[in-house]
Amino acid sequence: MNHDLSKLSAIYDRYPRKPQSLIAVLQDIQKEYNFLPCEALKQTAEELNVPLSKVFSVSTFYNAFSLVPKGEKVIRICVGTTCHIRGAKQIQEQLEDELKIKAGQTTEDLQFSLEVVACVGACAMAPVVAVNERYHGNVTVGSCKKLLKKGKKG
Amino acid sequence: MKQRLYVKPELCTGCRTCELACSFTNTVDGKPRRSRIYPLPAGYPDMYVPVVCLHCDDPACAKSCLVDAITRNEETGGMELDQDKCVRCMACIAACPFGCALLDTQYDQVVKCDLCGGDPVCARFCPTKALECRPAVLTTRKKLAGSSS
Amino acid sequence: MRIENAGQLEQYRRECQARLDKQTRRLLVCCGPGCLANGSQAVSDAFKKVLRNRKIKGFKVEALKETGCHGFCEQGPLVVIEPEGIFYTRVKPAHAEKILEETIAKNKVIDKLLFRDHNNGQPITCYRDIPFYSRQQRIALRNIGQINQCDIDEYIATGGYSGMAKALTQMTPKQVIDEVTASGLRGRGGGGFPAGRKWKTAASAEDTPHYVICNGDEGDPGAFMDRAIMEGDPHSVIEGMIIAAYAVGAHEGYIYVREEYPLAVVNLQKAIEQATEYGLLGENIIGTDFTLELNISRGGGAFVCGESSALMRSVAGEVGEPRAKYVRSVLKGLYDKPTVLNNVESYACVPAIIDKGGKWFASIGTKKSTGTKAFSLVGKVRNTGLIEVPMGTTLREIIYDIGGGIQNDRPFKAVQTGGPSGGCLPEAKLDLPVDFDTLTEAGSMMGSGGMIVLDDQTCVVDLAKYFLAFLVDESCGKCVPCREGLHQLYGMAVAVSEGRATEETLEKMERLSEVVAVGSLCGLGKSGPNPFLSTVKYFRDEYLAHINDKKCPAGVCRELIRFEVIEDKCDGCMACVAACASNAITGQKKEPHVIDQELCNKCGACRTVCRRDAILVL
Amino acid sequence: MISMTINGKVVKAEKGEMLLKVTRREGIDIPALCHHDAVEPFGGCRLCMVEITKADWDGWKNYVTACLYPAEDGLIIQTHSAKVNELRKGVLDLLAARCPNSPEIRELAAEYGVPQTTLEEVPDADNCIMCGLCTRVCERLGFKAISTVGRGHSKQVAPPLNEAPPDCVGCISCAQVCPTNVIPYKDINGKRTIWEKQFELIACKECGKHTITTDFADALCERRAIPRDYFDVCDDCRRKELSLKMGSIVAWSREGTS
Repeated sequence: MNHDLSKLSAIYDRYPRKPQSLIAVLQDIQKEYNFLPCEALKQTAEELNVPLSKVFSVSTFYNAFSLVPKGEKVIRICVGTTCHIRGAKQIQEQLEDELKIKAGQTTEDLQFSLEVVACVGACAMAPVVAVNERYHGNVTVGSCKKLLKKGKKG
Repeated sequence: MKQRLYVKPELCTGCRTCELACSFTNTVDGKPRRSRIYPLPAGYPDMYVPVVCLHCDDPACAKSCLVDAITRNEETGGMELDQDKCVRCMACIAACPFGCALLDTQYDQVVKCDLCGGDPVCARFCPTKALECRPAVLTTRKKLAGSSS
Repeated sequence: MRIENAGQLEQYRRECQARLDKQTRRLLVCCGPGCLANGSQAVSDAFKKVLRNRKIKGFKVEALKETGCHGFCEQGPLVVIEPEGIFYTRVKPAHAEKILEETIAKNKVIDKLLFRDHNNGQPITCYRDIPFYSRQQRIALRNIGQINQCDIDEYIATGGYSGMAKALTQMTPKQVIDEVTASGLRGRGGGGFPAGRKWKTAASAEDTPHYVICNGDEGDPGAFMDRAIMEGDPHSVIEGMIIAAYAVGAHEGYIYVREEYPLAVVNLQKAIEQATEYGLLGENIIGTDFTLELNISRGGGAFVCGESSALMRSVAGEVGEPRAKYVRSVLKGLYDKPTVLNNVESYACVPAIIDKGGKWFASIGTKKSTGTKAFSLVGKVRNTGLIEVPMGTTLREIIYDIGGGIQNDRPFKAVQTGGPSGGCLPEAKLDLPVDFDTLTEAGSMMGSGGMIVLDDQTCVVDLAKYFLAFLVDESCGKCVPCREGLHQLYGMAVAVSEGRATEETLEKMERLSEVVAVGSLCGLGKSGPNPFLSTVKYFRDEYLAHINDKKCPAGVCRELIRFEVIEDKCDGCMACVAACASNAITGQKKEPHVIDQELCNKCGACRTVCRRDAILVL
Repeated sequence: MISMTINGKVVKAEKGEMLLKVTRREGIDIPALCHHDAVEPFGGCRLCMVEITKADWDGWKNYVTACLYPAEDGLIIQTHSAKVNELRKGVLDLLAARCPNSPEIRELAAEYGVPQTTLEEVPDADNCIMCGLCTRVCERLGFKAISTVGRGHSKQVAPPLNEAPPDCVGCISCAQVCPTNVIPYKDINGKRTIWEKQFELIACKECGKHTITTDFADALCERRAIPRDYFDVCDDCRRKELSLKMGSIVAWSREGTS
């Protein structure tokens, strides 16, 4: 797959070109492209003077990075302890059912990615579902259908 | 005191005592093939050269060792291989211009002469004194240059 | 504007205070994570819209403030009107106009938006009178919910940066350390190591440079105190870090923020910029020769990075694997240099300690655990939210007096503290005072401050399984006991929950837990078996019910339960029919429904939606 | 010099040297699978755990990995106490479940009383125990061609992007140091294959014997300033060459003197 890598140099310019900047640079690439393209990893290794193996190691260690393209809308189901005991599992199953993908996967049309996240820190409103950066609290099986409908519209 | 192993091929009879002594001292099973010293025919009738590590001043083995497992023992002057540090990349074997870093195929280990810690058994057992270990005489190029002027 | 000396700071403070005092009425909209999830942004926008179109007498748009978490998340979105402290709960955008017209303009309290006492149903006007608030004492959370989270002037107006000014201009680094030592402040991240001692070691380390790091990688699921502080009062963290850096001679610092908290990054970044502009950060802070540069380091989403050595590796752009602790990170930390690492809440306490003195702080709390501690009180408790209480407050006071007891008046079962490293404490332990040592002795730990209340519908086996799954996912994989051991423990917990285990499994789990607890390299593994060990200690019967009777008493473990409709109770409302994702429930309106056991996947959705309690779990 | 007590015997050691080094010097056999002297101690396999205490610790004991614990004056160390053996047994049980087919692990586990794992065997397991020695040695050698990938239970060792590693020179040190011999490589017809990358082996100019890879030799020449022609001839032929050269010198000097 070919990707427009022209935006990379602007990202590198934001940080000192040192190995220490690796995680920050990868985060920005992830944000820009919704995933880490292979070519970008190779270029990052060169720009920051980090061995490619280390770039790969770091980009697979942290949850924040994905080596496959993510959907336009990332639905993150909080499965923190509070959400868990308040029924996050049901919400997860419901969403998996509706989107016909499992958590961690992306719909074929690249519209939605479904993820579980350990805790988003809004436990008082459990269970919580975040669509991109917007949080929705006290989600029920019924209300997550609505959520998806809203998401599909835009 | 830095030791040097002096080899005098003209005294060597090819009796292979050195090889046996080395094997018995440095390997568990004492097989001669495990020796770090090899008396080889020198291309003339009845002439042999016990080939053994020269502990070079600028050793290629140590240079080629990327984990620095081969270092000089400052007391004996011998180049010693730290078996626990060796990762068996075989670079030293390939790099030594005299072929004196060896592969022990039985134990899959790299081995080389370490001057037996300053008193090499090969020299001790050599019946003809073709091998002799004594303190090194310093004859560096600088010194030679100094004495000639 | 640059503040050149301490006197100028004081003068500027008076100006800020005067400006605040002019706002006779202040309207605070809580924009903490809980309220945001309930739509408080829309509420705030609605206020702005009304104010754009209309003039409200005696009220300026500057007096409308978006604040950090006010605490009582359960009742959000919250709107507070100061100085009276009028407390409106569950505010909707549509209420904005009415609040402005009635309360602000005419001083009329809107009755139906007020909080009502659980016991007598009486409305309470001022939040300070609500038990949830009146029982608390706030130090680390002192400003949160009270000031605009992004305005340095308001922070200064409430006394901000005076602790720093005092430290930098009137105290030597040694005096600062002595003050912190005298306060008895212990690490709020869960470790409980005395901060003063840590600083002293770092300060005396000869190797240079020294670093300060703030651990904002709040990874415990069910905890959000640090998030609230970083978002709602970022300057308090920065001020604490400046004081720490001055004490230990550091000129460079990092704030490591969890990637799931984007707003915290934004607010901290803004705060750093503001402070630098004012000369309170950067070169020659308030005209002294002390310099400190602070950077934000965003985490990559790895729980293990809450462990100090892993965090430092992550700051350096590497894989966050912890390393063995024989070299203390305070001596060889970031880039192998002396490093002071403290948690967000610890730093937030420091300015208050310098300002009011270590003795004052030490007078709060217990002898060995001084001061206050913030908790996120969540789970099946009625009043969920963010609280701060003096150390030594009992669990019962927290859960029943502040928390208002259990939701829907169900029976209390246990309280989970300390996140995945902690454990569950049963009712018999409710009168334990909450401090570092008591909870550890009881088999749990205080941890960073997550407090999750469980009722009888929570299965402890399921909970242990949940935490083990979490840890298996988050283990870095460096050492064998953690990587393999937790995986095995998880497998056995699953077996228990599915009724495939024997009593021998339980013994095997206990033996393996010992290997993992003693053998693991870092805290994640060492404390990993705690959720299992504490539940099996206090709720062994429940485990045995799964094993011997093949029953899940709490009705959670799917393999062991069955749902049925109680015909007499069912009024045929169709709610469960709609909720059932696997179409296992059939029935007509106003007639009892039936669950097809073949189709039922036992998710329990029907039970959640049923208003008549007509779904029976067997 | 400091003195410690190991298994009841007083032992001298340098302050700060790791306990594993001291015990090995004393000839005490402590298993350690993730340790290699060429790289920094790691503390991953946890098998070298020992029990430590001090006279003034009021009977409190700690369990630490010998590879990573520095020698201190007055330490009292037990390398094979009942509890230590029990912990080691537990770890080996875990490893035996992870790598049920590894002869090295089975042998060691059996030694500690685990002839067969008591736990659930990991399905489709290979023999990798994830000690990371290969990646650490590769880093130490300066090639940094391979690394660990992922984390937790699914962590693996792999070349970047799961492609032939661009920085690999085919020195096979990774395979050589692997405690469970799990990294495959092949030397066939003068070609070496490892990590699915193919390398040319240098053939001796004299006898054709294969030595190291051309890439490795090039790297050594570049980094350590070794003349490239040092690698042209194999060690056997070099020795022969040396003996003949010396022989001719002796012969020449004989002629000269006679």
